[in-house]
Amino acid sequence: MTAVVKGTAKTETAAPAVVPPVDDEELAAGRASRPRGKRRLGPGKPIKLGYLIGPLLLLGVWIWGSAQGWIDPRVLTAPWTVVTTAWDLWESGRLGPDLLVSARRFALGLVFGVLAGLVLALVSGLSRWGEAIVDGPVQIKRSIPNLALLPLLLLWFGIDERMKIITIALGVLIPIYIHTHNGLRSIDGRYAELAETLRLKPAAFVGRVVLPGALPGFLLGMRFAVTSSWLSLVVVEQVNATSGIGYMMLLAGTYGQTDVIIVGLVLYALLGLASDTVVRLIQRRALSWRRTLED
Amino acid sequence: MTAVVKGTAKTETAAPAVVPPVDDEELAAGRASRPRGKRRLGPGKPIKLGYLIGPLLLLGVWIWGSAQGWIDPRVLTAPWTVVTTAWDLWESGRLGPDLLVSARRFALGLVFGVLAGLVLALVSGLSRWGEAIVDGPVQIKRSIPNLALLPLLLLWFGIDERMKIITIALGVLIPIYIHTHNGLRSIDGRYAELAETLRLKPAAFVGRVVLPGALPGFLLGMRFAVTSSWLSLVVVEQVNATSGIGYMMLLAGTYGQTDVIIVGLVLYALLGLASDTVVRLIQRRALSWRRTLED
Amino acid sequence: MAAHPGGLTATAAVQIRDLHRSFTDDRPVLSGLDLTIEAGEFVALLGRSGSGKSTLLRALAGLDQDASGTGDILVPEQVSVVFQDSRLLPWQRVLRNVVLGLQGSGAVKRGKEALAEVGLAGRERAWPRELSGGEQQRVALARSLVREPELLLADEPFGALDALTRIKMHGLLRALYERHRPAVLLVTHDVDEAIVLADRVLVLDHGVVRHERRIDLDGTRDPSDPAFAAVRTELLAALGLAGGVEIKVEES
Amino acid sequence: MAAHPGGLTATAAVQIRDLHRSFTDDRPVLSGLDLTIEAGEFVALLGRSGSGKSTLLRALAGLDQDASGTGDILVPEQVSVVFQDSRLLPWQRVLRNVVLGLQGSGAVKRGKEALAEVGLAGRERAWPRELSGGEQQRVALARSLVREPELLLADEPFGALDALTRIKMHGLLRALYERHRPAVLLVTHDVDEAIVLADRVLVLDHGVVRHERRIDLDGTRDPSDPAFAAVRTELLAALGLAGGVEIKVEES
Amino acid sequence: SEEDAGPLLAADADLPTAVPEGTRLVIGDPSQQLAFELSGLVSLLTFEVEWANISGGPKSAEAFRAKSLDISSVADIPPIHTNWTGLPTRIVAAAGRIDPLEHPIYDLGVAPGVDVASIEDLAGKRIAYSPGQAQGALILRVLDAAGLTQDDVELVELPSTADTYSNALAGNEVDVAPIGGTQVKSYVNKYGADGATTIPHGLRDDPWVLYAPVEVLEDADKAAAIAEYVRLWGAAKLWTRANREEWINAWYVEHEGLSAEDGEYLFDREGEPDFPATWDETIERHQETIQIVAEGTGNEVLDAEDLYDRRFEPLVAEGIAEYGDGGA
Ligand SMILES: Nc1ncnc2c1ncn2[C@@H]1O[C@H](COP(=O)(O)OP(=O)(O)OP(=O)(O)O)[C@@H](O)[C@H]1O
Ligand SMILES: Nc1ncnc2c1ncn2[C@@H]1O[C@H](COP(=O)(O)OP(=O)(O)OP(=O)(O)O)[C@@H](O)[C@H]1O
Ligand SMILES: [Mg+2]
Ligand SMILES: [Mg+2]
Repeated sequence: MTAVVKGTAKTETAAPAVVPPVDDEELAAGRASRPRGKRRLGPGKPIKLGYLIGPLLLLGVWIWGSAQGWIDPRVLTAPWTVVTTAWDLWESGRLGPDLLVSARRFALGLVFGVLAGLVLALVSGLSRWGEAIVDGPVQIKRSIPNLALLPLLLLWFGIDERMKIITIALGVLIPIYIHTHNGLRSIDGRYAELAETLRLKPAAFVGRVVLPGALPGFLLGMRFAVTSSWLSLVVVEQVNATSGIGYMMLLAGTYGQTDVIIVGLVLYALLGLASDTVVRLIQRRALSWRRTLED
Repeated sequence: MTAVVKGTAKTETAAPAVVPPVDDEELAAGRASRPRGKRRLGPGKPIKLGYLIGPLLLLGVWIWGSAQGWIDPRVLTAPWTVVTTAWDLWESGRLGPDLLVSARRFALGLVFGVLAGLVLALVSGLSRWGEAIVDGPVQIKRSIPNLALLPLLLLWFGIDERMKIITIALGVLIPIYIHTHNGLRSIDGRYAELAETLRLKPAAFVGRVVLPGALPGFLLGMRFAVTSSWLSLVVVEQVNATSGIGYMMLLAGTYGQTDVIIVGLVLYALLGLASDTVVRLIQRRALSWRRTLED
Repeated sequence: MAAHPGGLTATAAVQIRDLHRSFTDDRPVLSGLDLTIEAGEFVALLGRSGSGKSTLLRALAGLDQDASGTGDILVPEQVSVVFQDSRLLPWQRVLRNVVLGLQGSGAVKRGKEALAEVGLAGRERAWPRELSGGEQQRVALARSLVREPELLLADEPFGALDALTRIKMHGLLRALYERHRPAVLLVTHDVDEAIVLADRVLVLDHGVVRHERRIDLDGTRDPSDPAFAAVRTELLAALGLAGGVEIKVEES
Repeated sequence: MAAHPGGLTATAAVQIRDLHRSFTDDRPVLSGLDLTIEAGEFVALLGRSGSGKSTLLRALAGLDQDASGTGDILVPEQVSVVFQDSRLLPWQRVLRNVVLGLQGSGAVKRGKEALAEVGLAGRERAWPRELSGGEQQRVALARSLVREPELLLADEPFGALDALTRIKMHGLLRALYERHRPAVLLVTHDVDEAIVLADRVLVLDHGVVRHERRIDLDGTRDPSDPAFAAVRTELLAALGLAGGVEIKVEES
Repeated sequence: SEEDAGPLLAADADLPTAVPEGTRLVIGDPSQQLAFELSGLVSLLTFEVEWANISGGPKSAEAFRAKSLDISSVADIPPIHTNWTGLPTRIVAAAGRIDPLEHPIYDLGVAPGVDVASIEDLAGKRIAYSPGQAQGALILRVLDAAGLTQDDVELVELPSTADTYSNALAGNEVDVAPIGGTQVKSYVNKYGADGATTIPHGLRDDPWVLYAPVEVLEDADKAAAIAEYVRLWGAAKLWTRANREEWINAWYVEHEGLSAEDGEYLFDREGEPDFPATWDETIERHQETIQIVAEGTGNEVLDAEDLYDRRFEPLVAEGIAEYGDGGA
């Protein structure tokens, strides 16, 4: 592994031009030579910790703008104020329990929603009759503003915890259903043919062909499901809640506590980013059988 | 084309069993025989107008429940009341212009949002640096409740039409971005290799490989985008609006005019279903090169 | 046993009468094809590229949803197919692909054995995309080796293999054939392969079986044997190649 | 012209020195391979399934992102590749696949001509999935026919073709070769094909070029010619097939 | 809420005095919940009480419709709307503030650089308006008092959520907006330097009521329970005034998460409560409000008398007489 990796391109007209040696990092990693230089098309190699750049940039602008004074702190609280406010909230024991309560609602809603969405997607994806019955109502549910549904949900499920979790689950169900259904129906027909000639049992067909084939779709749905689950809190915690970050923001809103609202927004951003990142990690693991533009 | 299509299965133990002839419809259509009977796996053939069954079922339950009296009309207005209310609203000139105004906002927001989402997805999908910068902020935007963003949007874009369309576009951008980005990154790496060896120009790479390859993802995103665009109306038409269906529902909500709310919900359901159906038709057309479980 | 309407009898493993298939209106792919394969018979199918061999196999496997057509087809219940593309599930590792749909505790063991037989011992946990073209084809072959069909449909199962590996795979296929005696319909472009393996060789052309040749050579079937060469010449001629390399242009 | 570090000179179209490639730690695929292809030389590459032929081609095409390795590679700027899988874009119709990346008004015309040459006139607007296996392979061939590379890498481009079609395609490939005189590296499993087409035949084995044979037969290259048969026997032996059909088991 | 209904009670029948065992009442009155608990008055309630953290017009109306709530505490606008929209409700307790003009709930915020010193200056100005909410009704009444019509000003419809109004004022999107509570203080604190001001609107905006759906009041058991609650309602409120520090700390700081200063500010701004011994005057003023709101929204004019269930009229005073501000 000591040979020098070198690439040289010869063109028709000119004398052979020596392409600069690939960079040291590649050499050290023992990567293959690329005779024609770097890969030109596609996104190329991931930047280490690149996903942090955008958020950090935003944060930078916020910090810098606040320090420079051209972000009006009365509108967008300065980051340091947000940090101290968050710390105060935490110290006074308001943030911690609120977060816990919300996290519980998030988790329960997510679990039930994902399960329901998966089952519905399978029913509707694998049977035309299932589709005829399930698909329309799901599309209707998703066309209707959540806020407007709240009165009906109140009516059916009361004003307590059950209603909150059901509402979250109903929100989560939508992306899971749509993506899984779409992913399932997008599976290459040749694999269904294969399953047919192997005379797979329906269970094996679902387990070996349908679910893994729909997995990319399902996981994309999960990315929407997790954020949807957090966002639903804003709606459900308006109703008869005495804790939770949605409630915290609602309360701060009525008293005009801009800094607390911004703390809430930052919290949402962090929770959303974190959940999304978790799903994307799972995505990368679970879909390692693929070689795509990503790799 | 007169021969009888017949399928017969022979098993190891029993005498050959005659599989019943395929049904007349298939014969008439000149379909191929299926020696082993119907296709067992996958969803099978589409049911004609099947997509209407679910919504009609819902409608039936609603009508029947209201007639039977076990749906409280104060909670869920009876369908006939909804129809008369809708007619009254139309007659009094409240519904028609409202719809038009909303439709215009919907369309403008959709167009700008889709364009922005596509451009961002390409930038972020095709360059790691683009991704580093664009992806995080988009994820943050999507983790933050729209309602909580409203004050900031007010501040940045004022309270007039521009702010409404920008807000809608920001909502539409999200699913378009995520789906296109995901679709793009899911393109089989072998096609990128092909493009590389053919020394495709970046523009041709985007036009011939990336965009068509990401099209299934983009179109799924469109399905979310259209509903998102309608739903955003509920939020934006709270601000300085004197017309629009979101405004109509908001007003009805604060006044507790259940029947108007239900008219709004039905309208949303219809608009959502219709937009979704349009996208799905386009989907079917544009993706005719695929053979999937759907076919 | 009574004859079925349309004239089919059930004494053979495969019976096809007057099979028509077309994808577009103007160009029928199969037009009035008749074919009978006796139980336990090994038939090889030759034919120009695009002549409809895969279409015929798909019809036998009950997969021709895309095509319109008519005809009577009778096939056994247990059919196993080796597709022209190896058609491995990309999300299942190699071993899982081989034992797909098999039940019982012995399945994994049998799958490993089959993989070893096709020369892929130790690759059980590889993803399909990590295999070379020929290796993928051998996995597909292994998948059919672990089954006991009454009818084996194999669509160019050795196309991507080198000469030596190909001969080894011939041996495996013959062994499978000797074990369970399924009816076999093997599509191949290699005339020698067809002669070495099959009891009967068919040439598909313009939608019907244009030429048929029973192979009644003795046990060894040595390509250098003049009788073998004669059969080869005959079949090559039926494929449009008089003499072996001369090109007889036969445009449509 | 000065020699490059590592001993490469630029007089040849392709130069490879001491190329190592491996996917997993334990099993190197290429281990110290040296290869020179002169400009305008036609080289055929034989080798067992899984011996690393495609890996070598991918290295030459600059596509081996997956593999780790070392070595010096020198290739021309204009390289054209026919992949082992035909690799047609499923969302582009056949003609578009052929002219992919070509510019100018003549592209479509040239594409149609190339399609006609490979026997697919009239199928310009078909989707790739509507083609038979051999037809797809011919589209991939047509795609390389419309280009003018300095180096053509072809990975079993005729594997799915029948004998007659294959001979026609040989003619097309030779014609392309005569026209632009690219360097050609053709992977094939058909020894006769290698002898008929190539100036030099290489056998890849255990990661290096194990055997090399310059084909100095006269113009016609008739397989029935004893000199041809001698070369064939030599190459088959190099592939592990002594005598032609006897199996020399050579397990790893 | 939904469970076995008690015996039917006619609207003019006397209120039952005893609450039968097992009666359950869902009360949406968050701050009073705390007052009841801290003052110990909660131990005097003989029925099973379930507190719901629901307040304000729209939310309580929704919960009423869903039969998830029995009684709720709101300003004087929501009962009007519920009766307009087919959800008959009755007011069972009414409160105001002593010296209401000095202790308004809302002030009119004036954007920096806008010249509005009194409500007469509103002509031609852009005013934030949230239809259906108390702030919206207030604007209609203010215009009426200033002798202006909706055509003399530009009403900008905006939801009054969070600090939208402060922001809209600061961003000069509107000239005038009603802001209440801590927002008054923070608005002037934040933007006073830029010229932001507030002016009093000069109207009474202090009416505060308990209201319940007629359906609930027809349930004799629940009506009895409501009577019991109403009876202690005023006393609980008075307890909060008498225990300033404890209340500020428990409610504003602990429960609502405000700073102690903000709590004190709000406590003092609220002023002392007034529980009118008779509702005549209250109903009269309510009638005026109905008039104006009906005009502004195009609804029929209700008879305010019909909105009140006067059987409950004497109860608050009775409770105060018995317990004063000392709790239980
Ligand atoms: N889905 C389809 N739509 C339209 N035409 C099709 C379709 N499938 C196959 N064909 C056409 O039918 C003909 C027969 O195809 P088939 O795959 O049976 O050929 P084949 O004999 O297997 O050829 P090969 O040896 O190249 O695999 C071809 O011309 C092909 O283009
Ligand atoms: N991505 C990969 N990951 C792991 N192993 C791989 C990968 N690609 C190829 N290999 C292995 O490298 C070896 C060489 O593969 P290659 O495709 O070069 O073979 P080949 O000579 O082209 O064979 P064939 O004639 O069957 O196409 C094979 O054993 C294969 O399994
Ligand atoms: Mg075929
Ligand atoms: Mg290969």
